[in-house]
Amino acid sequence: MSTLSPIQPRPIRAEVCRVVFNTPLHGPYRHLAVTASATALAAMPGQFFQLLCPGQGQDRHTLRRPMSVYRVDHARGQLEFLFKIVGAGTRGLSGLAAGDELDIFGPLGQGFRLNMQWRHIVLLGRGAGMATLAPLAETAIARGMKVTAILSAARPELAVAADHLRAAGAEVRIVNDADGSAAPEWLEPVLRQIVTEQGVNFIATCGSGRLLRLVRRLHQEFGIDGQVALEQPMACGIGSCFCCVRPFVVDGQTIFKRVCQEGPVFAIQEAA
Amino acid sequence: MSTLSPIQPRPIRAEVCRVVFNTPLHGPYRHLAVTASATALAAMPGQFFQLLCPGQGQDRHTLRRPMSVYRVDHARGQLEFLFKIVGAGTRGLSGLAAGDELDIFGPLGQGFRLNMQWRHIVLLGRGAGMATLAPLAETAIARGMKVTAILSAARPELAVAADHLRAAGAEVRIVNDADGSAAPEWLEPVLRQIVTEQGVNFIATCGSGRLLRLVRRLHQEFGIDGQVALEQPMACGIGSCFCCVRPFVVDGQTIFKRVCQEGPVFAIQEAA
Amino acid sequence: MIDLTVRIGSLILENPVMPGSGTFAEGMERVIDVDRLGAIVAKTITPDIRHGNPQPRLTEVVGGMLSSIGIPSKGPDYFCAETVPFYARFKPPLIASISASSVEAFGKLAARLNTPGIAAIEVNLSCPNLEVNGRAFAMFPEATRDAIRHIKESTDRPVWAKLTPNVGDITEIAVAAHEGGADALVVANALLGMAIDVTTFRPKLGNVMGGVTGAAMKPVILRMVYQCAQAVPLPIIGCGGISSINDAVEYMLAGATAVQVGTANFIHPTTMIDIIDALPEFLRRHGLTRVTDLIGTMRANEAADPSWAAVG
Amino acid sequence: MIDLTVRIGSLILENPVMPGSGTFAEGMERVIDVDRLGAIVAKTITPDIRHGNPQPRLTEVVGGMLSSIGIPSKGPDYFCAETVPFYARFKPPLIASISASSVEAFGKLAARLNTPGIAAIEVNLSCPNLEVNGRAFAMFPEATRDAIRHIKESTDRPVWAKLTPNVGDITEIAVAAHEGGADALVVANALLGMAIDVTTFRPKLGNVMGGVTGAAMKPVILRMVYQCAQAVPLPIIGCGGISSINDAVEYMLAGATAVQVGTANFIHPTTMIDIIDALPEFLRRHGLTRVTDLIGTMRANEAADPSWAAVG
Ligand SMILES: Cc1cc2nc3c(=O)[nH]c(=O)nc-3n(C[C@H](O)[C@H](O)[C@H](O)COP(=O)(O)OP(=O)(O)OC[C@H]3O[C@@H](n4cnc5c(N)ncnc54)[C@H](O)[C@@H]3O)c2cc1C
Ligand SMILES: Cc1cc2nc3c(=O)[nH]c(=O)nc-3n(C[C@H](O)[C@H](O)[C@H](O)COP(=O)(O)OP(=O)(O)OC[C@H]3O[C@@H](n4cnc5c(N)ncnc54)[C@H](O)[C@@H]3O)c2cc1C
Ligand SMILES: Cc1cc2nc3c(=O)[nH]c(=O)nc-3n(C[C@H](O)[C@H](O)[C@H](O)COP(=O)(O)O)c2cc1C
Ligand SMILES: Cc1cc2nc3c(=O)[nH]c(=O)nc-3n(C[C@H](O)[C@H](O)[C@H](O)COP(=O)(O)O)c2cc1C
Ligand code: FES
Ligand code: FES
Repeated sequence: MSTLSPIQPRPIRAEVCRVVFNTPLHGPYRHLAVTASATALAAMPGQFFQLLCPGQGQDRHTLRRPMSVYRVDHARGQLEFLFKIVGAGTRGLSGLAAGDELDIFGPLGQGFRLNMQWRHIVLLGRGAGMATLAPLAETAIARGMKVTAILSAARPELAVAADHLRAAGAEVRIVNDADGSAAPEWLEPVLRQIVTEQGVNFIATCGSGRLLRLVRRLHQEFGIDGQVALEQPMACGIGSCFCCVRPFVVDGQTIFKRVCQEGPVFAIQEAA
Repeated sequence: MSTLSPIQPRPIRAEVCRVVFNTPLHGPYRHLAVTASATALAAMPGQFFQLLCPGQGQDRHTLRRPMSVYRVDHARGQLEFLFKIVGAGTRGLSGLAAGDELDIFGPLGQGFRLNMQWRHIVLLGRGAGMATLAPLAETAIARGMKVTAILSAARPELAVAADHLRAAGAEVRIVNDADGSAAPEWLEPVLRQIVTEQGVNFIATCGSGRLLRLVRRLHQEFGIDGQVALEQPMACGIGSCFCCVRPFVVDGQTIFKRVCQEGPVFAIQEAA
Repeated sequence: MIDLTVRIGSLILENPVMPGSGTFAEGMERVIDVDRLGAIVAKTITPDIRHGNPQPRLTEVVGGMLSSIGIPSKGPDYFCAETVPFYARFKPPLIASISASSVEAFGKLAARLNTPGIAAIEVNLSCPNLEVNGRAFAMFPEATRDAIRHIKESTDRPVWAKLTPNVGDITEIAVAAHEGGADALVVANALLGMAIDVTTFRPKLGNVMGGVTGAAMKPVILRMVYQCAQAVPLPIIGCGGISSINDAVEYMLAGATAVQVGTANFIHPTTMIDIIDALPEFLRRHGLTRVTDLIGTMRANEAADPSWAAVG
Repeated sequence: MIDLTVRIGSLILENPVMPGSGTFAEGMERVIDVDRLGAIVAKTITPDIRHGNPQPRLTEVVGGMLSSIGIPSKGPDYFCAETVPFYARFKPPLIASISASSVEAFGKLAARLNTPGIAAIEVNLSCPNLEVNGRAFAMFPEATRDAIRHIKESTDRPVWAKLTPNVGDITEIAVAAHEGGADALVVANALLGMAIDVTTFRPKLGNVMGGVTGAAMKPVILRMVYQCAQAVPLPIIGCGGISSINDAVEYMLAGATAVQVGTANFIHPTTMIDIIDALPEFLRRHGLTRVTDLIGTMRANEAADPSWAAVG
């Protein structure tokens, strides 16, 4: 760079890491850790990396796959991901063993914005979406906030990151489709009760359009701040290609924003 | 098939086999065994299979890779290959572990034609070319012939299949570039001596144009039968695509023959 | 009951799956049950006897292969005396593929093939038109129309026009083939490509340029099939990178009535049979009973909004 | 000393490696040392402000990607006020890329960009010519010639004509661009393709069709670069599937003077720097001292006879 820009943005790197562990969790979920550079370890909750997933057998894929930071273990210099096996890329990831190499590119995107005044925040995530919210719990608790995490899943045993969140000090509630507790009719009253009884400053959500709409209603009704982490198929992950745009309503106008660059975390009021 | 053809040609199959072992040998060589069907185990010396080599890491290849039958272990129902790692396909092969799957297509091509009257045959192979000749030793010895195998390599320790050939009962001689013994000036007199002193009915060769020309000279001079196993990049392996043709001189005319179909083994006099 | 039959003009096929010309030959009956194919398409023959292109003829490229075979041909006499009787043992109709360097020669060759055992003639229009500019017939609407018209006048067999993808607007050529009287279109032959060895600075093919085929070309050829299906009322046989039931269905959704499998035959020799085996189950899963229910039924106005989007 | 400089008309580049338009944007300076690039090519802008195509805009295909972005553009005012000053911080010359729907509009847009900080204008001729038939300018020699000529009359910047590969004979278009006064050719943009979701029967792209880019297209575009290099005396910038030093060299051997990297930037963000880093060593290994020694030096008449052939 010829001259320095006023506020030096943080660097972003593609680096080849070593896998420390890649542990099968329940169902299709895996917990992956790699050793990473200080650049990568500077990742904030809600940011993500583009992983160069290895090929496996006859699977052929070309592009990187976006994966949220699940945890930064500064003591060990490790970056952790929690992912669900859904297709070629994540199948390839699932084949990685300790000692293997993994090329990661990041940290990318805008993470969650926490207000230090907040006292109680709610994390409302469905499926692998909870992996994106989980690091927020650690950060918020470290800053003295109370964290309630509501994990939505098809069946209770498929809820993601429950133990991790409990260990971090969050109050964990699991709702599921099997007993109907994840349905909006059930979930909305529960959430309203928490809001009115405990007071909630902020709700973060990820992984479901229904949850997003629920958080927006609570935002509109109670003025609770809300942020949502969105997903979109990505090519570059860094704002170059405009593949990952989604429509957003800003001042009554629909405009396209890049999920990888202006997001993946957006204020609840603008996510259309 | 609607009606049967008079002589039913043997069937050819693509089948998914299990790897039994895949042992690193010296240098870039590997010894691979898979369990296979009776169709595959019917492979004759000089025939080959098209292997669907798995991808590895960022390697991407599309086509199968031709590999000669190194050994058929009828007792164990195993098919063995001996290969050299040279590129993406063989790199992928080298990553296979016991229990992994490997899709093999064959047996393909025309193998060596042994005359039951022969008493002494010489195998003259360079590098991995010896893998193609090796099964001939077992067959010939089983039929009471004497087998002399001359293994040519860059360095003596890189000679292929020496132990295997000795165990099969062949007389093994190793020549190499390091001490000059593989050079035609040295090798030709040695071979002539074997021919004149021991009598040789047949020479099979593979893996080097210089060896081919040497065998052709001996054929022309002494009338010794000779056959050569040729190689050519292949797509189909079964005569459909005409990718693998080479020029041959038949009745003074140059014509193209398919290495996979009319070969890979050809009479020494026609290989141009 | 699932009905796999399709109709290509006057010809009814048991199912829509057949090999691409030049990717299937005598010997494959040792590998697959040839009787199960929708049709057998023979390797292209020329009026003369040809050796084909110099070596090397093959190199691998990402997602496919690059080859330059140059249509070795033993000519029509050998074809009628050997190839036709060979395939007469099998149930599927035999499609002869022909190539020539002038309209005249095309007509003569087609006439020569008016023999029993040949169900239709596929015209490989990717060959150079030596009378005009030495470039492929199917790069030009007039040359395409003239060749097809003349062939139609020379034979009473159905005539399939096999187009080249090396054009700007494939629909112009499709329309010309239709005007010339083609009974069906085969879309398409190989895209022209090349590769250079950066160690030796030499071209990787003896002929310098060759055809790129295989999975990598599928999106491009699929688009052409879709465009042709909008432009002409002819049955279209899709051909380019098909290697699975999903690929075959994708082509039919785009408007193909049948499909040809090329390069995939080299990689998985049972590809065609696998597709035929999988079709009934695919149709059942979608509540369909006839394979023809797939033809051209892409829901063009409803692009897939990724179902997993967090915002519904 | 190894000399990596190349000359594109009047413009001298420190090295022959630059991004393809639309595959590089503000933000990449956080990843790579932008000062090391041969040039910076900006995303195409249009005269008007555009949102681009509907979603989904992306799907993966074998060996590449299929995308349909539709040139979202904030227009020339934003470009001159924000983008040009942003890149002014960096050493490499900035190439503006423009698109318009008429010859007139092309000229106006080029004139609007006669501002310091823009070293050359790349003309994206893949956009629809709304005055004529709504098809890409670069599918037609006349439209190409007219657009380039008018742009040349409207600016004193060097003008690069970026061609589309969706043509039958790319050399006709190359010749037309040359006649129009182009200072260089960029060969080429993306091949048009499509993909269908066989579960939902919907097109995978909101726009139904899109551009296929990445490694899978390399053999096809490389062939076009070779053909253009034979046909016109202009410097050619090769662009299509380049992802390594070997790919870059392959293009230069075929006749390219410089190369653009597109899709590979998304997969390995350091691809361009890696190529620049590897070039000196590659040249040294081949006993060459200037990168220009590679241009068009494929030994066309000596096809690689596989060196490992058993018969020498
Ligand atoms: C910013 C961002 C952060 C993400 N963080 C995480 C994370 O922390 N953990 C995690 O498990 N996933 C996460 N994802 C989703 C993850 O990127 C995808 O699951 C992955 O790219 C799928 O790749 P694949 O090759 O395995 O599947 P593909 O072969 O690409 O797709 C296979 C099937 O899965 C579907 N699919 C693709 N993406 C998703 C998705 N996001 N969710 C559900 N189905 C999908 C496809 O439509 C297709 O049907 C994130 C996505 C984004 C954009
Ligand atoms: C009928 C037949 C039988 C064969 N039997 C054997 C066998 O028993 N054991 C064995 O090791 N090999 C054998 N080969 C050679 C083997 O097929 C090739 O080595 C293999 O295809 C290389 O694939 P790859 O993807 O690893 O290398 P590629 O990526 O295809 O090539 C890598 C490099 O190796 C070179 N190369 C390719 N093929 C060969 C070759 N045949 N010899 C030397 N260099 C080559 C290429 O030119 C390139 O430079 C046989 C070949 C044929 C045609
Ligand atoms: C080795 C080879 C030989 C071919 N020979 C012919 C031919 O003789 N006539 C013809 O019309 N097409 C020929 N083709 C083209 C195929 O029929 C088919 O159109 C092309 O390969 C695209 O299909 P694919 O992607 O499934 O391979 C040949 C293709 C290959 C790979
Ligand atoms: C996401 C994306 C956006 C693109 N946008 C433009 C563009 O705005 N203008 C343009 O001329 N080319 C555009 N291109 C084409 C590239 O510049 C390049 O010509 C093409 O991708 C082929 O190169 P590749 O195979 O290296 O990707 C775009 C390509 C991609 C993949
Ligand atoms: S993925 Fe490229 S702009 Fe977002
Ligand atoms: S490899 Fe296809 S004919 Fe020999």
